[in-house]
Amino acid sequence: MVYFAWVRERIGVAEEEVSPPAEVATIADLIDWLAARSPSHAAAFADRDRLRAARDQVFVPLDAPLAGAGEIAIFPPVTGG
Amino acid sequence: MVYFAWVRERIGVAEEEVSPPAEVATIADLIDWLAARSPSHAAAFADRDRLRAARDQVFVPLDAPLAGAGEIAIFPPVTGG
Amino acid sequence: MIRVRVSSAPIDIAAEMEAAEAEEGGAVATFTGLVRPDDGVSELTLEHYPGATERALEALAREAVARWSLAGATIVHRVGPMRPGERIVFVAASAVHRAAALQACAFLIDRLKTDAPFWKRETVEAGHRWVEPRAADDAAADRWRS
Amino acid sequence: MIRVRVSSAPIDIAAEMEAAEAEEGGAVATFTGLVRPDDGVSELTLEHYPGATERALEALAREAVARWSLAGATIVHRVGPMRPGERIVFVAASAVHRAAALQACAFLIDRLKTDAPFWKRETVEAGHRWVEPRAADDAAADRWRS
Repeated sequence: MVYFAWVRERIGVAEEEVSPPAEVATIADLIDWLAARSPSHAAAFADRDRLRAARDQVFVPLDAPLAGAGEIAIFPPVTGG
Repeated sequence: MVYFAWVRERIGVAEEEVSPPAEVATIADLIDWLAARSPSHAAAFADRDRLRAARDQVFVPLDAPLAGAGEIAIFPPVTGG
Repeated sequence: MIRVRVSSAPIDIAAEMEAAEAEEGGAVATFTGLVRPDDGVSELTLEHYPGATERALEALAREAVARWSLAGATIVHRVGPMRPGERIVFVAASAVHRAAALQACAFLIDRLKTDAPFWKRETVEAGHRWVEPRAADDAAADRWRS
Repeated sequence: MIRVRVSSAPIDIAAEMEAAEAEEGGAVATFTGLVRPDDGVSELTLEHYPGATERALEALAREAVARWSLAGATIVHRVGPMRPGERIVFVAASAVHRAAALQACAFLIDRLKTDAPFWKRETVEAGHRWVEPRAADDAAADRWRS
């Protein structure tokens, strides 16, 4: 997992290794599973509408399957440029 | 009178003083009057659709009145930029 | 602020950009037109109508500033002979938001093509020829009139 | 040619312009975004997603080149801390005709705002705050999808 911006700040780490159980099939499932594990994850993921994701560095919707991805990123809507 | 681009080249001078008679009321009249005075003016003004004009440095249509202007310019459509 | 200049000196992009960026904007859009090295043209000469040119460019810059509430507008046009690769024209629009800067920049160059008294003459092997106006330029300028 | 760079070094406009002008185009449109000195912001910090950012910018530049037959596309984005007046982003599009350069330039900056993983954090007297996305940015990016 990699986190950016205020998601990273609320969780308190920029990256972490996780091993979710088999029933965690989508990125949304993964977010639910992480939020149940710690208050800081729960705080970071409280407002699901303000979260975006990337799977192996490519933007995907939250309902995208994990599909054996090596790297999942969770972050707020982007504000560059 | 001031001339630019191929209008200037065909007439052979960049500027000239003219004193048209009172019945020359518009820029188009002035062009007709000049074309009748010399072959080089006639050649420069042969294709009326390709002529543009300015009166005292402001673009005007060919049928604009002379209105006592100090400087009339005749030139081709512009091609800057 | 409005910056308009017609000069036979090469256009100094770095200096012009610095001035455009110094405006209280945050967004700067620019357009640069260069002499293209096509058709065997060895030299391009820009003729203009001194006095009337500056007046036309200033009116254009002022219209852009009013229409898009710009922080600044720049029009620099070179005249005289120039070689392939050299800059003919540089326009810049500075604004608080990018949409205003981008639109005003397109407006400035589109309208300059039809509203300012410049004429291009190409030097080719056989002599020289005057560049003909393009219908596309009239159409591009017309879309800003409404 | 495509030039994409993400760096914490200040953006060198003169060098980027020179590269964009060296393309076989004749028309170069650019957009520069600067840190605005408003709202009492003393510093702006750009965070990004290394690897994914470059991939997103390259995809964007490639799409612009294909869509408008560009001679070249440049996207340079600064990351890390920067002060009011400094450049955040520079994009350039080089083409044979100005309409292509102007449209591609607007496309590049509009889509960059929504498609590339950058996040802005403002340092203010009370601490810092993350910049919220603007609905206008989504609308601007959407107009290029069709």
